[in-house]
This record gives sequence, structure tokens and C-alpha cells, in this order.
Amino acid sequence: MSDTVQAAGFALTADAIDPERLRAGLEHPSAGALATFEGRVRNHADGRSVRLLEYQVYPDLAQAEGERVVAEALDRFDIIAAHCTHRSGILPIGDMAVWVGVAAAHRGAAFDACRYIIDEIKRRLPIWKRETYAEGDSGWVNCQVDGAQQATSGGNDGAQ
Amino acid sequence: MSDTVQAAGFALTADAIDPERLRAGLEHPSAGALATFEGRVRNHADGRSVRLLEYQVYPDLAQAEGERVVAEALDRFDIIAAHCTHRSGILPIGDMAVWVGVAAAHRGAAFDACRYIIDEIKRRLPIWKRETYAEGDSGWVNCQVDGAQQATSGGNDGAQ
Amino acid sequence: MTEPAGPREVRVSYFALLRDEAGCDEERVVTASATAGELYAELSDRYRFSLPPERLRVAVNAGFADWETALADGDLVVFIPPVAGG
Amino acid sequence: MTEPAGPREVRVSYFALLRDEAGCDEERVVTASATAGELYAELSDRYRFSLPPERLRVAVNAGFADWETALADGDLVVFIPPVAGG
Repeated sequence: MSDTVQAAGFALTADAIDPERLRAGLEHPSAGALATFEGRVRNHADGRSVRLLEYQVYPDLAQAEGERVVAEALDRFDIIAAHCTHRSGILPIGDMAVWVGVAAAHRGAAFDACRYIIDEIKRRLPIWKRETYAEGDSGWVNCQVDGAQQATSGGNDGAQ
Repeated sequence: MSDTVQAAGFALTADAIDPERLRAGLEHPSAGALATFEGRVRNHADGRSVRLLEYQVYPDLAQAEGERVVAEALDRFDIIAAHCTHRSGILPIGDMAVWVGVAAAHRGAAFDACRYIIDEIKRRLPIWKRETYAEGDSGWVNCQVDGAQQATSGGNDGAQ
Repeated sequence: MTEPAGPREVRVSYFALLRDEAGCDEERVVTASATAGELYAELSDRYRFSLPPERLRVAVNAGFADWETALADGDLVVFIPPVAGG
Repeated sequence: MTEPAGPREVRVSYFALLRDEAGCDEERVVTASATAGELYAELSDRYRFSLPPERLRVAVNAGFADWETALADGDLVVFIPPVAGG
């Protein structure tokens, strides 16, 4: 990976994510392409109206696994720098839950690495999401015992 | 195509692109995913050191074709809103040449549509790029008559 | 049983649905279970965990581990319910 | 020749390498060429354009068009060199 500037890598935060600051950390004169992904709390899930989300994190393992995912991306794709920050705690609708940014000379590698990082972050990190619905009840996403949620949820990777 | 809010679509500008403003235009309570792409002037191309770029635009046709590309993305992918702004004029290294953002409920469609838009923008819009090299000479990208540049340039789509 | 000896004391942290079902974030457990898998079976009996082990992963001392991992005094054991980050 | 009649006056805009080679941004051309393709051949003779027509597209009145498009008085013709936006 020519010209690798290993930016921050991975961070967990209980505070609001500042995408401008994170984006600025990836600027580099040979970076012709910057692909970013932002995951936000949306107002619906599986046909139900969502009021807020709680992200619970196992910090030690999430940090180590997050750094591993970003390092894998730097290793597999021809990119210059990559970073991911994941939020914890209680988030209202519209708040940013996760940010991923990848700088590269060319756009193909930037897109591929950005998507790799968010896919693996969602699949592997010990982070759990409790949805509180408009009706007041709540549930841990992907933890239903009947497995119904896995089958219908396009946005959540139930697969271990 | 549920819940489609057709954001601004496409714009050409001779001024610096403000990604924060453009991103804010795509916020929506049902948008769980925002994929963005930024193309910047990089300091090298095809092994040569680049000092600055000039983007020349045929405005009427570029505007119509840009709007068409974004409309195609809204039609083909399950997304909520999309926007692209392209810069014209003389840009120093690091300046943003193009910004694409796509909001969707789920990340797969957001990534796919974002990539579709930038690929088609680069392939179809009547916009030309003149690179000025460190040595002081310059050339129109993809316009070399021997065709050598097309064969080696990973970042520029020479294909018509 | 990979170790014949008597009980050991481990720490167990709970997250998400398991935290709700155990009613605590973390506890010290004195156990005769020799492996992580045996410990989950033991704690499932105690707390009536609704998730079967095949839907979980396990981490020992902050690294992903096998269910067959032998437990030692002082180990930190975390059962990982299906994740949903991002 | 799709039209038998005499010369017509069209506007031609040049971009990128063609602008450099023509030495102007735009001009009015009185021509006997009946199609966009014939006009490019005529102007290539005049300006020694280095790009062969198979590497160009053509737009008439701000829409992409065929080389066979018949030209009428007042048309705006733009030859589109290989693009490189983004």
C-alpha cells in the first residue's frame, strides 16, 4: 500500500460524532477520492416506528476488533487512510451512530474499503442496539428468540 | 422508491464546494444511511506531478445530463435523496472537484447509488480536465491522440 | 472436562439481552465448569437465558474464544449475543 | 447529403483540445455540410483537428445527437472530445 498514512483507525465515543473533524483527518495531497458512510438513527425499523436507540458496547473488545477491521482494510485495498468512529449510549432520531471515511488515490478502492469497513464493523463488533418504539416497548435488535427479526431486517446483519 | 424526497439533484459551480451544506440538504428522519463521495485534485496523475487542474464545462448539456444521472439513480435504487455538485474553473491541489451524496434507509442502496452517480458523471458529462504539471507543461486528460493516457489512467474513464 | 481440579472463580460481564435476563452487569462466579461452554450452560440454568448457545459467541479476557476454552481463576468471560452495531 | 439546398449558417462551440486547436471558443460557420459529421470533416480540414471523429460525440442544440443529424440554419453544434469530469 504505497504512501500509507495510517490515520486514527478506530474510536468509540459517548459524545456526538463530528464528521467534519474526522474528514479533515483524512486529507492528503495524493488522495483524489474520499468515500464516507454515515449511519444514523432512523425513525422506523421492520415496519415499526422508532423513538430512540441505545447502543451498548463492550469497549475493550470493540476497540480491538474495530482497529483490526480498519487495519484489514488498509491491508486489502489500495487506500491511503481510513477511520471509523462508533457512538455509544442513548441516541435520538437523526443522531449519527457510526462514521466511516476512506481516502485513496482512486475511487474504486475508496468505495470498496469504505463498504468493507462498515460491513465488518456491523458484523463483528460487540455492540448491541436496543430500539424503543413509539408504543413505548423496546427490544434488542437481532436478539429475538424466534429469529423473526433476522429474516426481515435489511439493515441489520443478524449473521454472526 | 417509498418516501422519495427529491433533493436538489445536480449543480455546477465556479466556487468552492461546501460539503457540510450539501450533506445537510440530504438529512431525513427515515435516512439511516448516507454515502458520500468527494473527488479532489490530487498531486499526481499517471506518474507525473500535478500542480493544478482546470475544469472546462459545457454548461447547458452538463446540467441536463447531470440531472438525468441523478434522476436515474433515484429511479434505479431504493434511496430517499441524492445530490451531485461539480466544480468548474482552475483548482489547486486538494480542492474538491466533485461531491456526491446519497441518503437511503439502508446502506447497500446508498453505496450503490453513490457509485452509480459518480461513475456516470465521469463517463457522460461534457466536462474536460486540463492538468498542469510540475514541469510547466499541460494536457487535456483523455485527449491524447496516441491514446496512451487512456490505457494507463486508473482514475479517469477514457471510455465514451 | 479439560481440568480435573475443583471450583474456580471467574468474572462474567453481561451485555444486551443477557444483562436484562441476568439482572446485573457483571458478577463473580465460583464454578465447577471447566470450559466457557459449560459455564454458559450453568448460567443458563440459573437465569433462564432465552438465547441458545449457537446464537452466541464467547470472549475470554477480551478476545474472541472457543466454547471449549478452559477457564482459569480470574478469567473474564463475556457471552456475546447477536450484535447490531452501526 | 440529406438536404439538397445551399449553404446554412450554424454556430459551433469548441471545448478543451478542440478550443485550443480552433483558436476560438465559438464561431458562426456558413457551410454546405448537410450533417454534423460532414461539418466536423470540413472543420478538421480547416483547423487540422488532431482527434478523429470516432473519439468524439456531437451535440446539436444542447442535446447529444448522431453524426447523421441534418443541420439547419441557426443550429448550435458542439463536438464533444473525450470527457474527464470528476
